[in-house]
Amino acid sequence: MLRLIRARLAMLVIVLFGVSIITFLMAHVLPGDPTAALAGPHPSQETLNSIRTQFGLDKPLPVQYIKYLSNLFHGNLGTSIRSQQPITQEILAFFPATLELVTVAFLLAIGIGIPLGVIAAVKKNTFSDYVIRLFAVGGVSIPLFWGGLVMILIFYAKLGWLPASGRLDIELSSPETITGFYFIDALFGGDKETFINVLKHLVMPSLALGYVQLAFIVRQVRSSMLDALSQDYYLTGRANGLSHRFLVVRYALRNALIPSITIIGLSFGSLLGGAVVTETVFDWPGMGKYVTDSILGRDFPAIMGFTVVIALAYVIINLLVDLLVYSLDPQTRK
Amino acid sequence: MKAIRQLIRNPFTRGAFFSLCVIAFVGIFSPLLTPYSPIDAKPEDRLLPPGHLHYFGTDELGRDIFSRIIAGTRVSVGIALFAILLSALVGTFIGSFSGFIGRWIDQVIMRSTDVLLAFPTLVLALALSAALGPSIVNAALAIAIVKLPIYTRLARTQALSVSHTLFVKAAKTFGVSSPWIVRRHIVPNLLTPIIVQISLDIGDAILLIATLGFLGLGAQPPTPEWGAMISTGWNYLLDQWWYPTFTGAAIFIAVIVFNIIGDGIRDLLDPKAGE
Amino acid sequence: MTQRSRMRFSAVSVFAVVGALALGMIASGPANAAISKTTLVVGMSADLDFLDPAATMDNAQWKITYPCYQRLVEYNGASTDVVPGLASAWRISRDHLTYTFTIKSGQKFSDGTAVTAKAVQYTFERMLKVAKGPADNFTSIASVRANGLKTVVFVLNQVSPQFLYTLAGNYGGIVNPTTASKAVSGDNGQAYLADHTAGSGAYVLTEWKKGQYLKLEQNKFYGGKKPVLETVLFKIVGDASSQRLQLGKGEIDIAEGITSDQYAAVAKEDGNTVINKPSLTVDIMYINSGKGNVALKNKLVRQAISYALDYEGIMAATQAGNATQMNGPIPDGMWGQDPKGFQYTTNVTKAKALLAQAGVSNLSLDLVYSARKSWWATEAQLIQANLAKAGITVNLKLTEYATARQLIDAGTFDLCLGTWSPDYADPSMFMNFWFDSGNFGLAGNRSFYSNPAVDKLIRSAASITDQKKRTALYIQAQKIVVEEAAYGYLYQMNYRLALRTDVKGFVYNPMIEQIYNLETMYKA
Amino acid sequence: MSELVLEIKNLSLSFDTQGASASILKNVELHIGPGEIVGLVGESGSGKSVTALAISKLLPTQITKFSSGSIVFNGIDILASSETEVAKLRGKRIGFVFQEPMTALNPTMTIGKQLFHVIRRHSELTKTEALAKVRTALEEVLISKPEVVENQYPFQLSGGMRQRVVIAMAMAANPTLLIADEPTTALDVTVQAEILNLIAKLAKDHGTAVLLISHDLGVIANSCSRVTVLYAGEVVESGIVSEVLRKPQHPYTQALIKSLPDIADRDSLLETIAGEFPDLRNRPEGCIYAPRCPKKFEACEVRPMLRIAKDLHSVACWAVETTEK
Repeated sequence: MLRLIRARLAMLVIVLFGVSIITFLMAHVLPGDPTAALAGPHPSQETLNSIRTQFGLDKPLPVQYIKYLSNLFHGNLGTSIRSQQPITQEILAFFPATLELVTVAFLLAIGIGIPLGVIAAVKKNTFSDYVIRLFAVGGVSIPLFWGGLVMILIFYAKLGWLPASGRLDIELSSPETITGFYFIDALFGGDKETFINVLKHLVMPSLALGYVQLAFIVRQVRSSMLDALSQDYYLTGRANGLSHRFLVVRYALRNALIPSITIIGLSFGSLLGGAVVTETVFDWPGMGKYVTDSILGRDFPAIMGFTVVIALAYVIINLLVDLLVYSLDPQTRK
Repeated sequence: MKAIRQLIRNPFTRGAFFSLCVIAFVGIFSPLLTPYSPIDAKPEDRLLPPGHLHYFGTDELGRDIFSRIIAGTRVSVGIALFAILLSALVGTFIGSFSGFIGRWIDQVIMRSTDVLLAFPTLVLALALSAALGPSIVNAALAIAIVKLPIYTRLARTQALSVSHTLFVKAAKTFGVSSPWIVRRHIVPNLLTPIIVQISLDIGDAILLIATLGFLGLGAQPPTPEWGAMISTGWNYLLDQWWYPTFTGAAIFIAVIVFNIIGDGIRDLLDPKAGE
Repeated sequence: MTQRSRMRFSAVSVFAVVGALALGMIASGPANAAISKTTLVVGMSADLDFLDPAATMDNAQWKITYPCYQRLVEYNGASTDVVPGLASAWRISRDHLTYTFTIKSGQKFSDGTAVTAKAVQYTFERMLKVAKGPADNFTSIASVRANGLKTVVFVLNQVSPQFLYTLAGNYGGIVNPTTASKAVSGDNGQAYLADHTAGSGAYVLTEWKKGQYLKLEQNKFYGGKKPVLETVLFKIVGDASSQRLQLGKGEIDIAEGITSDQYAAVAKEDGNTVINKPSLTVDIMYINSGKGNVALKNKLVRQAISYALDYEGIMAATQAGNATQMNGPIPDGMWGQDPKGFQYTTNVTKAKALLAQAGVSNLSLDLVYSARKSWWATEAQLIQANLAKAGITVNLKLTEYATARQLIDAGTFDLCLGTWSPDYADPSMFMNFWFDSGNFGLAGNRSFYSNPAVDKLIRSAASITDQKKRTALYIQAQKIVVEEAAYGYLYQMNYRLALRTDVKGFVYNPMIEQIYNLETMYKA
Repeated sequence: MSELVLEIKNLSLSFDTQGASASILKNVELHIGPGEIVGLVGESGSGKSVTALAISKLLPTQITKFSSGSIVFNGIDILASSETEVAKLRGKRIGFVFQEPMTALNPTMTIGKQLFHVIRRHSELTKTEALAKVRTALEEVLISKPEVVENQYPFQLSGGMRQRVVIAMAMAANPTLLIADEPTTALDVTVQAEILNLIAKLAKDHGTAVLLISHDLGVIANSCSRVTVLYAGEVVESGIVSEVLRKPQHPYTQALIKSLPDIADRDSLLETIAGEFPDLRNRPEGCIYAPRCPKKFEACEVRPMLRIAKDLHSVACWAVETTEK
């Protein structure tokens, strides 16, 4: 296990280094100058130059990069050009919202997706299988931005059941930060109204985002479950009188989950990608919206800060997946 | 042919297969099928509701939405195909050499794919197409790059297993050139998994193109690209519902058809997922 | 129970649990609570960047800073004239180079410290040190000195007829000198003031949930009349349709993000109203005659373009007709405008003839625009169609705002869409910025237009204070730049704003567009 | 002879998949008496495993179609019984040992736990008692350190050890019939004998009847009393092992024996059977073996019935003189 963690840490260094270089280069070949957008409607050349100097944008690229790396080494992600605030502080403000959304969507997707995938596999080529697969394929096929907007139209505009945007009604004050997850913080805060309001705000975005992930999980679980059910141990179990249901739940599922977890875990990236669109549609104040605005606003330090944090998250997720597989699959413990 | 017969036999893929034929037909013959020019603005016909003159109504510049959706089929589906095929081609090439040659080259290539995978797909596509400048070709390039690691890894895994087989080892000892081995022995073995992956990725690519278009980074107006059409059309949803609705439905149908076909092909070709 | 039905049962139960969860949420009460009468909620399309009055040059941020700071002079209601603000009176020297202001007593910053002449000196010295956009408006300041507690003296290095008006702009907001202590690593307190306000205005920024909302509450120490609105929330609702839905439900009182085509429908909805007033904002097309396609150096080609444009069609499609075609660079409502100025009409035949006369054929031009204004995509496509009729090919180049700005600054474009609104009520905002050959690029002359005769006229107009003489000079210059079709003079647009009918007291001032007079607004 | 443990009569079945149908078994006859070890032999694809799975009704229900015959186990008509009823027999009255000990066990669960599940399933034992039974079951298959093995995962055991575990599971409930489907094929030669001896010993100790399936006549010769030869889903010959091996009547059996190095004359070349395996989607009208048969003559156009030949075993071949069925 120590070796595993060590390998992941080595990977972290490589990935972070690679990501920082790529992002840095990409950010700086982006056509567009953040200062030109920020300097006001009709800035003079002197003003533009003075702003560029203030952000260090007048220095040669390698110098900028080395400065960036050394700051990064000290845990300093730099200052946002758009907001003039430290990036670390901004990400701390936006990241919990995304994490909350992604986590809830992910839990929803797992909670519904795994049973559906199992059922589809068990009932392969029956009506239920077709319905579940159609439902699943719908999730990966519906354009998230369109689906989200249609949801708003139905559940907010027509029925008035759910709020359309944000994490909390504006009249309510946000719960005191403990975890950054509003629904947990609100629960600790003990304010029922806030808690329910937070949940309501979570429903649409997490369902929209979760549906995509759910579809992915159903497909994956179905296929590895089919694989597991075709294994000899299943037949041995049946021949020894163990019930189909028992075998599905106790034998096949665990074996089917091992390959699924790896793939589902690695799809975290796509979930974050989906969060970009979800956050845009539902005005969710998270990283996705933050990075989109940063890319469009050419806020180089912010773009880089975001990717570094995401790369970090990616490596951590990888480690978690490894640990989970390690605990599920005795063969990895050789 | 056999594969098509099998696809048609399954009720799950039958409908999708025929829809695919329709989409292909529409894509190929779109210039002949559009009742109006999908490009020319006619301000006097702005925002007309659906009717017998304009089946899906008109947009903010008085263009026939039906015609634009038809013309958009070629753009959106065509570009998605182009992006995925490009990615598969380049990825297979890099991956098979990486697996075949091994050593430090393999290490460098694999760590590079690690790095690429650490970016969320859409964010990378977003940044890339922003960096390359917004155009439909650049969006396709961005998608090709985003999808590259998948194909590289797939090809590498296959190449590794093939290069350990006897005939490749033998070929190596006889001093046969590497490109020859890759072309004659590794690539044919790769075809099946790559085709399966391609069929699964096309739907996703159509969505990515549309999403980039929605975020303003895809096709340039007046190109009738579905995502860009929804992006503009959404502002009209409340009073001119037809504008974003039909366009969204077009994307949904195209993507779901490709996904069902992709699932079907995987079931057929991938022995693990099949019977 | 057979195996089959048991499995079906589990499939059903999964859906049932999800359904029940959803229903539970929904059943637990209405989605929104009513907003109180003393709270105003404004829906805005995007989050803001930074609020430092010495750095921000964007009206979007000014709607926060303007009511939080006070200026030496203020705009008078809806007019473009200025009246005393923090300064109870001022005196201008005979040579127009020295301005002496007397500070009103009893004015306090939001932390309770008094507004003094020293604060004014601090504000302007700091702004010049920060050297960002706002400083560009005050290049004429040679020195600013506090003379005791109540008197402050500005000495200018050149005659600046608009000086008094610039003081009423957002950048004239007087900053509390105590914020100097918040400075980190020589940033003059920029990081702190980026997300805090420190003024003597009626409101204070009390909370900024990034990506969600900004909250203004009353400044307890405000020296003026206590406003009615206790709290003002600026809520971020990115999507235009969502804003419209929320406005309809009364969840927001003002919806800034309504798109042009939707105003008519919004106005018809119960409880909504739309303000529609002429503004001083113009929508124009930069025709790059300096660094663009060589053909554009020929005024005949530029005239041909101007004749090819379908002004009525463009105004109908982009502003739903709520616009007026320009007849020269200076908009109606601004002094110095030439009421008899020439107006281009749509005449494709003439356009073709002019092109033939210029000996230009197969002209192909790049039109750059961004998504910054929702109507630009429509406008660009119409212009493309219009010019095609005259035989000019237009390639559309949608770029991001930041990119477009860079292209404009570098002059690497042929045609480009832009809007312009005056920062202060002076025709120099149009004439000197747009046409002075010393202002190429972002600074103002985005057509890279150069004509020594025009330079001479507008420079002399800017160096004198006599309004009559200045008007004469500007009209003379306008006749040249219109005839030479230096820009595509498209239209002067109306300011439209959708709000709830119970929002009262809003006064639109074209000089401070997008800014609300929160001090005197209320809900009834 | 007392009442039969298993009697398969005239069993025919096919696999139907989306339009295509393959006739897998045709008129199969097989019976096993108490305590008897019966061999079922044939090439791969001959329908041995299908027969075995059919006895426990473990064939995929969606595609399997029984067209004729019956399977009677201890007086119970299996084909007429419901899934629940058959499930009660599995493991308890009919034990199963499969070919691949590598994959027959769940890779992610300890040996002890898998055995425990089977034991609990078929008995009323308490948890503690069942855990104790796990030990004794392992001891019974001659595993020397059951307390270690029970906490191990399958991948930690050798093939032979795993097969012992599989046998222990199959025998845990002391079944009347043990079906061993190629139990030694995947094992080393040295281990094969150990496993076969173990099965024989257990069968003797418990009086269990055994259906031993193998493609290897050598395995059958050493362990069984009677043998049935299957070819393409049809019984071509059956009888006492010594008789069938010494005097094979059916040309197929003869070919099988010839191809076997141990039994055939060591000097003769190893013969492989010429011709192709028949297409089961279009089962020929006549003798199923005719296309590959060296003794083919006109009569073979008609399908031969299984008839009793002179050496007290049954043969389905026109070329063999028989008394009558």
